[in-house]
Amino acid sequence: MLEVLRINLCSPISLAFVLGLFARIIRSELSLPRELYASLSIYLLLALGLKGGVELSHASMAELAWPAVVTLVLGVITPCTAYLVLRRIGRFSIADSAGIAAHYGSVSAVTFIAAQQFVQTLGFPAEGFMPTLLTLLESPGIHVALGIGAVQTARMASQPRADGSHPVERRPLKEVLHEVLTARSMILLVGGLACGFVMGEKGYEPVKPFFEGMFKGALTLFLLEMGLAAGARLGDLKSTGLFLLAFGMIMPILHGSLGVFLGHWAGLSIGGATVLGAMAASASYIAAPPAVRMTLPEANPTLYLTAALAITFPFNIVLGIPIYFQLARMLAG
Amino acid sequence: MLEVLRINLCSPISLAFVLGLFARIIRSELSLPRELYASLSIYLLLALGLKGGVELSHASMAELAWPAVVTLVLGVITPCTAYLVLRRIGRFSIADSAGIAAHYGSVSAVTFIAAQQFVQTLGFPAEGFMPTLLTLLESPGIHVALGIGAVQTARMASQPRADGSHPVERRPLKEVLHEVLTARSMILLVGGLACGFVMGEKGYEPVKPFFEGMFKGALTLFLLEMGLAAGARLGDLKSTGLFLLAFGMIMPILHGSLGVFLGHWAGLSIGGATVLGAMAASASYIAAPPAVRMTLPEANPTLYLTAALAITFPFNIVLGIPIYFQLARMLAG
Amino acid sequence: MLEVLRINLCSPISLAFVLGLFARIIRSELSLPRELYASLSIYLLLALGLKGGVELSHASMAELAWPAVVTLVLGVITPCTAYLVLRRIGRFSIADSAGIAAHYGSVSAVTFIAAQQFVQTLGFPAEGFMPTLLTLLESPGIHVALGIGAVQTARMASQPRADGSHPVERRPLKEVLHEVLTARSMILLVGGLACGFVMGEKGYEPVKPFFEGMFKGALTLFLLEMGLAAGARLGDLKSTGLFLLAFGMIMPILHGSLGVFLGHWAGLSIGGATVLGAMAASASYIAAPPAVRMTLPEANPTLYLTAALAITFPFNIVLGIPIYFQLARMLAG
Amino acid sequence: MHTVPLTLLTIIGEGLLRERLITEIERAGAKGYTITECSGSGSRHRRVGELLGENMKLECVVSPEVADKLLGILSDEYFPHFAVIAYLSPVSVIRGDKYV
Amino acid sequence: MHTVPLTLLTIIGEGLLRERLITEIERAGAKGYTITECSGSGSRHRRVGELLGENMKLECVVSPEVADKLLGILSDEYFPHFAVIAYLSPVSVIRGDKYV
Amino acid sequence: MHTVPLTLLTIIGEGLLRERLITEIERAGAKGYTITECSGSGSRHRRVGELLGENMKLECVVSPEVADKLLGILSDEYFPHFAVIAYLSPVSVIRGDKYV
Ligand SMILES: Nc1ncnc2c1ncn2[C@@H]1O[C@H](COP(=O)(O)O)[C@@H](O)[C@H]1O
Ligand SMILES: Nc1ncnc2c1ncn2[C@@H]1O[C@H](COP(=O)(O)O)[C@@H](O)[C@H]1O
Ligand SMILES: Nc1ncnc2c1ncn2[C@@H]1O[C@H](COP(=O)(O)O)[C@@H](O)[C@H]1O
Ligand code: NA
Ligand code: NA
Ligand code: NA
Repeated sequence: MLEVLRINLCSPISLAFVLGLFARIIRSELSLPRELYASLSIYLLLALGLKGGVELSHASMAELAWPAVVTLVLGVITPCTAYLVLRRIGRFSIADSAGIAAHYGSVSAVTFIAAQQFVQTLGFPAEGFMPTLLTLLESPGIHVALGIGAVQTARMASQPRADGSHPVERRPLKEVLHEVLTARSMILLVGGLACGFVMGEKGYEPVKPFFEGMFKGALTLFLLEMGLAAGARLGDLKSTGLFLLAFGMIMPILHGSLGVFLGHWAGLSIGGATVLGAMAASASYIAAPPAVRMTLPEANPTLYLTAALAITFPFNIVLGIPIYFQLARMLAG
Repeated sequence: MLEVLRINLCSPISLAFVLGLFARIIRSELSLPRELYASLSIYLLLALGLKGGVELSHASMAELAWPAVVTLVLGVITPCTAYLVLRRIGRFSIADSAGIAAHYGSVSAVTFIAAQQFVQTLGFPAEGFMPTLLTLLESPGIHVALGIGAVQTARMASQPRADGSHPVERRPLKEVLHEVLTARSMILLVGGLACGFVMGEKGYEPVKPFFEGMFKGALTLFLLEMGLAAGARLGDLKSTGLFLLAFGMIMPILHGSLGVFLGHWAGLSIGGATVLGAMAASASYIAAPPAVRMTLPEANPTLYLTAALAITFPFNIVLGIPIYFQLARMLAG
Repeated sequence: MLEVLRINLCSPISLAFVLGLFARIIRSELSLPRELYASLSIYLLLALGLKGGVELSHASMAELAWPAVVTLVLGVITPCTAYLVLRRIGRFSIADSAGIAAHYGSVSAVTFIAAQQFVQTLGFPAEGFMPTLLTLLESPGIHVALGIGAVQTARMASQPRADGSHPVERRPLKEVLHEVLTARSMILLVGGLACGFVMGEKGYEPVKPFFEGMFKGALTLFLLEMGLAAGARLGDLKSTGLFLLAFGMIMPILHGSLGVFLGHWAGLSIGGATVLGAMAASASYIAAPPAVRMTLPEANPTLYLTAALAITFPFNIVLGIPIYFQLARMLAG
Repeated sequence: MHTVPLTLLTIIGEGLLRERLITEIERAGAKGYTITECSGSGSRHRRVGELLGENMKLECVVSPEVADKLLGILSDEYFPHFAVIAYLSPVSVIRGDKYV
Repeated sequence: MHTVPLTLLTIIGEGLLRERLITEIERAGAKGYTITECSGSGSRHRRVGELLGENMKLECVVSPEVADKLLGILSDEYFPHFAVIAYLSPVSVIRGDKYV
Repeated sequence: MHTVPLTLLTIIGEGLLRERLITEIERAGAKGYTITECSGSGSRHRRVGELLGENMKLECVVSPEVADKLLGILSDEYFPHFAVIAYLSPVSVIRGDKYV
């Protein structure tokens, strides 16, 4: 385990993240142009999709079936567990609980990629169809959590309010659904999958040096920015409290273990189960924040952004992924 | 022919374009940062120039002479045919006819690149000096069309106007010429050609992984953006009318066939004639739009932008290039 | 010498610079997006640091010791000589002299890289730990020069002023020090060195295609922008005067020769001594300008920017580096 | 030149609201608008960086009535939950009918 | 502080006009200007995206006379063919002679 | 809507001054500010491009007193050495207490 941890910590990805974090802590002026950040994330998602699509063209639907089912199950369970823990134990408001739960019900693409690279480095590559599972996990959790939030708020609102104030008008679910399904990350991932599937190995060949050769380097640069962004939120840890700090590290372990178990049960390899665990454990910080902000404006963004980005993301990158890997290895053997 | 079409449709380039189009049609929020678009186009033009320059250092001036001549001929003929068709048959105003004709008289660098990649994939690489021809075709057509516009408007203006209004003051031709010759795309292409020529194979070697290895991948990303831009103009098709739709597909076939014929006659290979055909068939959407907007402000931008970008560009990418290729193959015997 | 000059002039780096210069001279509208410039400079600095760090992990501290000492010596001497020449011979004001001297006391990362590439192309690669020396030379010279400026102004200010005006309030040195040490370029270089050192050859392997394979191409694009920026300042040469023109070419030769001597004496190879010479000869235009602007606002930015960017930078790239190389070769015997 | 006095309504706030605010002002009768990206800080000290996007400034030249209506909508539906401010300033335009 | 009333002329429109408009305002007597990139929509519904570039906002603090002259030029030569608007607003500056 | 008259202070100048100016305005009592990137030219003809960064426009809605205090500070400490201008314009806001 220690050796695995060391390898993980000395990977360019972790080091770049730590460098970004460090730069923020010493209050350096370093920042990546916003457009570079956006460009890198477009590149990473599209590359992920293309590669996944090409590999999907080799996969049989039979192999994919059970993993897909358990992924969807994870997409329904994880937002509920997160909501319940936050509301019952953490005593957060309905909006804050639902808002944070939406993040933990969805998935962080960078955590996914980091897990994929990690198991590959150790010689346990995950199944080629994993990016397909990623797209399946991205949106359901957000909707489940926002749905819970809407229903619970409606229940409260039916009781007259002491201060006579009105709840915010809800946006029609259709609108939100359209937004999430046509979101940048969805189009790039699903679109990339489709394009990769159609072009196949042969069409992919000429663009491989760009989309595959540059991938890890671009990821390193991206992680530098993630470190900067996480570092900028470190100061908020004081105001968000100890409960959220614990939540942001224990919830991933629970969700991650569940993911590994279900993955193993559905027939995934050690690498695949690890990656599914990391996906379940991760909290979205691309798709979820705008959806939550627009649908549940009463939820405090500081809480969900800090939890997802400054606590759970680094936890998974540094400690979580190696843990899920050990678990997957134990189960397999 | 069907096989050729299929290969073309399943290339990363076409697929990325379709993905962008699709994203706009389902009203996705996906968009590439403007700076990424600008950076990619700088990269593509410079890479094209450098590569062309390196290859030019192997070419003899004799080989180049006739192809250069026919290219210039195309630069004079195509804006005239386009103007006549638009004005006489389409009954567009002088300004609109000249404005659209300027686009069809010039050339689309991305269509050029797509054609080049296409013939290369099929095993019929075009001559190495083709980028030189590209630079020759870029500006004459714009000037010819703007010149026609100016002359015709002057003739009309000499007759007193009913409403007593004044025609817009014309900009001195010298200014426009300077603008087109020093335009971004000109400098990058011609400058790249010169640099490539001077540095030669040996100087090019160390930068080859960047300018050649990444080329097709970067092109794929660029085509995604082109798809988004074209998709954004699809709605305008309704207002621009059926004539322009037909014009945008038939004109390229005529110009493209002429290009292939002249190319064949000038001694170009099958690949070279195909690429020259695609150049003649293509409509500029980088150099022409600003030149036309500034010089002929009365011309309606919706017409020329929609024709060039939403009709002719996709037509050439998907159908046109394979057609010109078949024609070139037939001619070659 | 002529052959060396020719090779240098025909390198992609020089040609791209000249192209940029030329584009500005003919008043082309070509410009690289600011974000591309920022992204490229982040990439180049980080790549430089990473590579340097990986190589540092092979180096013994003993080899590094004397070169590090002479580098620091250069960091103290060069701003003083520059200040004295400007103030005594050039008769510039205290602020202008100190401001310009701060630039010549620091170092230009791109000149460093160009020198490194140059000696490598000629088969005399510099020591792997050179980027470490680069970080040592970046900030001391700025502080020495700003310190001189502060002390001299204070001495003047203690004498009552004729016009009764007040000198600008000085910023606390601590603040300036923090700014320079946490500056973008410092974090990327030093951080990159540290990350590279920790990850070692094995961790570096997967990101090498990105950080090393693309390096020279990205550098070429960057030099294009440098040419544009230098070209934009050419017009200022008239107002800055002949003295500055001479200063910007003679000072580098003096500092460069000193650097080569000290480098040779400290045991550096021909390549290493050449690169150290180029470092000493170069004038910073990334770290120094903002530091000087904020700390010595009375200094005229046109003077220091024009000297560093439009005179000394091209001089070193085109003529200086080959000269320092010849010198190093002569010394080596 | 003969100019007409009108009102410039400036709305500054979370960039995410872009589409919603455009819909609001068009529904209220604005004939055009201009949007600029910006950043800032106010009473909410909202620092969200990349994840929720930057601020935007939406400006529209409107009649005083439309400006007033929009201030009402903003103050009811946006000020309570979103980081948004708005202010009015007097402007003079020619071709006044273009804006009302 | 003692301030002087002047006029802020704001021109919003097609980014392509940048150089031409700078020449106009300098010729008319403006001593400085500030340009911001922006996007927007108006009566022409011009959507051109990448191909013709975004809008720009050009602001200059000028004397009322210069502002008036510029409004005249804009209304004669630019409003008919280009997507451009302009408005004036009152501002107070110190060092008023810097602007006139 | 009931609106309150306040002052909009606009400062335009070298982007490098960003942090310093934010500190100044917050110390003087501004409760918020908005920053936009811009470019421009004035009496100093400062063209610095990439190397010293672009200009920025800093806007803050403040009470007339705070605006006056800030004009004083700017005119003493910034105008002599830096390429900076500033002007005031009248604005109306609702929730006036948010700004003072
Ligand atoms: N009422 C308005 N308020 C603010 N900006 C406007 C308004 N009308 C037009 N604009 C801006 O001016 C540009 C040109 O307007 P137009 O000529 O009406 O198409 C638009 O793209 C907007 O940026
Ligand atoms: N008359 C003006 N109108 C609008 N902006 C100006 C004016 N004069 C100067 N500026 C802006 O203020 C900055 C500094 O001006 P200056 O100190 O005059 O060089 C310029 O770069 C412009 O962005
Ligand atoms: N006094 C102010 N002056 C100028 N802009 C402000 C002011 N207060 C707030 N803002 C802007 O409005 C946004 C939202 O403000 P708030 O709702 O107070 O957090 C901030 O991010 C600023 O861009
Ligand atoms: Na999750
Ligand atoms: Na053509
Ligand atoms: Na130096």
